[in-house]
Amino acid sequence: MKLKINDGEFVIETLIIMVLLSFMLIIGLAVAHIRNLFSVVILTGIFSLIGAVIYVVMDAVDVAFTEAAVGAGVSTVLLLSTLILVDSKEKVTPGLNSFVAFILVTLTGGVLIFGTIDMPKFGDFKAPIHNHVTPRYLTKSSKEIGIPNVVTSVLASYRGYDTLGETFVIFTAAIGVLAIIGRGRRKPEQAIKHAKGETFDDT
Amino acid sequence: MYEILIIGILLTMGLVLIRAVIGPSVFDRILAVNVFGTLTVILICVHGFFTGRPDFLDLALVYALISFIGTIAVSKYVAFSDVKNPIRHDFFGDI
Amino acid sequence: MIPNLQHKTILRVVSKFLIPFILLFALYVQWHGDYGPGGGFQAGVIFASGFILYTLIFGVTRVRKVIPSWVTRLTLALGVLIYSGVGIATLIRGGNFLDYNVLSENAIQGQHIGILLVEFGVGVTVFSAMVTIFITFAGQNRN
Amino acid sequence: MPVILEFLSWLLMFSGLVFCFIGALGLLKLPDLFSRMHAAGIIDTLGVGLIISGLFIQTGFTLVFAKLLMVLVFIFFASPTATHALARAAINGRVLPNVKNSDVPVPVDNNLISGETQN
Repeated sequence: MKLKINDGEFVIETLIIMVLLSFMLIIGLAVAHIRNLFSVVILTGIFSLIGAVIYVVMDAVDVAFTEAAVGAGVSTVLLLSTLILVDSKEKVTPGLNSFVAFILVTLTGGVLIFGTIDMPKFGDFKAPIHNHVTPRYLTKSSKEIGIPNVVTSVLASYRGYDTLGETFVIFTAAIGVLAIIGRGRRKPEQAIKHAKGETFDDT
Repeated sequence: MYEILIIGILLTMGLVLIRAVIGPSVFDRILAVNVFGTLTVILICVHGFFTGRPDFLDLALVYALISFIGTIAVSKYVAFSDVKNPIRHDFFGDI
Repeated sequence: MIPNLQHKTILRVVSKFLIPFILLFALYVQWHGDYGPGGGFQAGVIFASGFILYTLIFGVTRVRKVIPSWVTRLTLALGVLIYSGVGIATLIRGGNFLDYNVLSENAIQGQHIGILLVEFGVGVTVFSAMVTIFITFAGQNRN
Repeated sequence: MPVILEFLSWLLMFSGLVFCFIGALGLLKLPDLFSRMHAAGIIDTLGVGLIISGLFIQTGFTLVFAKLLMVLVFIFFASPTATHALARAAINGRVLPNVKNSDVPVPVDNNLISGETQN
């Protein structure tokens, strides 16, 4: 593995990220503009693709892998199966003054950008986040955990509690879906069928 | 050399993106997303070679394997407006 | 029309060709997560994608014959149980909660066992959750 | 690596890039959905195939070669299938080819077009 990045590589990676971020901006504007929710779902797919590539370029391969696995198939399919249950045309609610809203959004955005001025530069090795526990993870994980992928050792071992919590969140999500729309009230004949084992539907 | 290749692929992606945004029909958008996914696979492969670490091809493999699930789901949604039932058996109506 | 050929349309054939590879790749991601990118979450999602593809092509009724609802409900809880069970096991063997060092004589080997089991638990739960959510949503009738 | 192989590899990759670009131009300029699908087919087959063939020569026989081969095979299977499903869905959704300027009358199968879209 090489540790030093030469200037040409840095320039081209910055260029890739800039171009992809501007693609993302275009997609975002289009999503805000289009009223057909079905088209919006499709454009969201492109958004996820671009996000995965940006993660790859930034060397966050595990995050990119998650984005790819979820964004490529599952998220589109889940959004679509929701869209079947609702109307695919977005209703426009008239009323509020859009000019006031625009001023408010611009002000909030300005404050947020002002807040980022204080933050350390991207990739700065003197940033606090890189001096707290990260050196220990990077230098000692091969001795303490013994597996090559540091991300896995942080996720599963150093931060085992957090991952346990995340697993419980996913578990709770599935339980919630089952509880709300899982097995509605059956019609009598359907219940008989289910009891005989003739139907396998959950609904 | 890889730089030129990457810039070329980004340019191509931009062209495909225009088609995805302007539509006009929903099928054009689906087609553009499909092509965009293929170009993403190529970009990830080439970028892996560019940085000298082609171990990240697993990512390209994921996209190659499962990105067409989304396309099939949207095609099925447009054709039948559900994803529950099996695709049809008759000779012409099958997607 | 040839009677037996009309069912074997393009989508069915290609899906039947691709689904085993998707499942195999998910297993690779699951057990290779220590050495490359990936891990339990990604593996669970990819494994579920295989089943989602099967559902899209062959319908909810048929996928419920392959994997009935009681199986997904059982595995949904089983994954969390495996994860917490590893924590309880470490408590019993005299360590802290989720301190894998005590799982074996050798601390490094204990970490290996612990991480492998924990990732497996995450994978099982994520797979069952994705399949459950998708089939529950897709099986709804619009009214 | 011999110079001739290096040259061949870059030749393959850049011709693949050219095909990708032509396909994207076609996707943008062609008049109707079905001709655009034809343009997308160029990217999915020749564009991907040539670029990955170029990468094959760069890597030699390693694990990376096997992974690249799998990427190529899966794209070759999955992408045309997706386009096929899309074309079927489009015909089911009453999108017809734009044949205004064609001399040949297009045989339109009524079964195909007015096939009921309900299950």
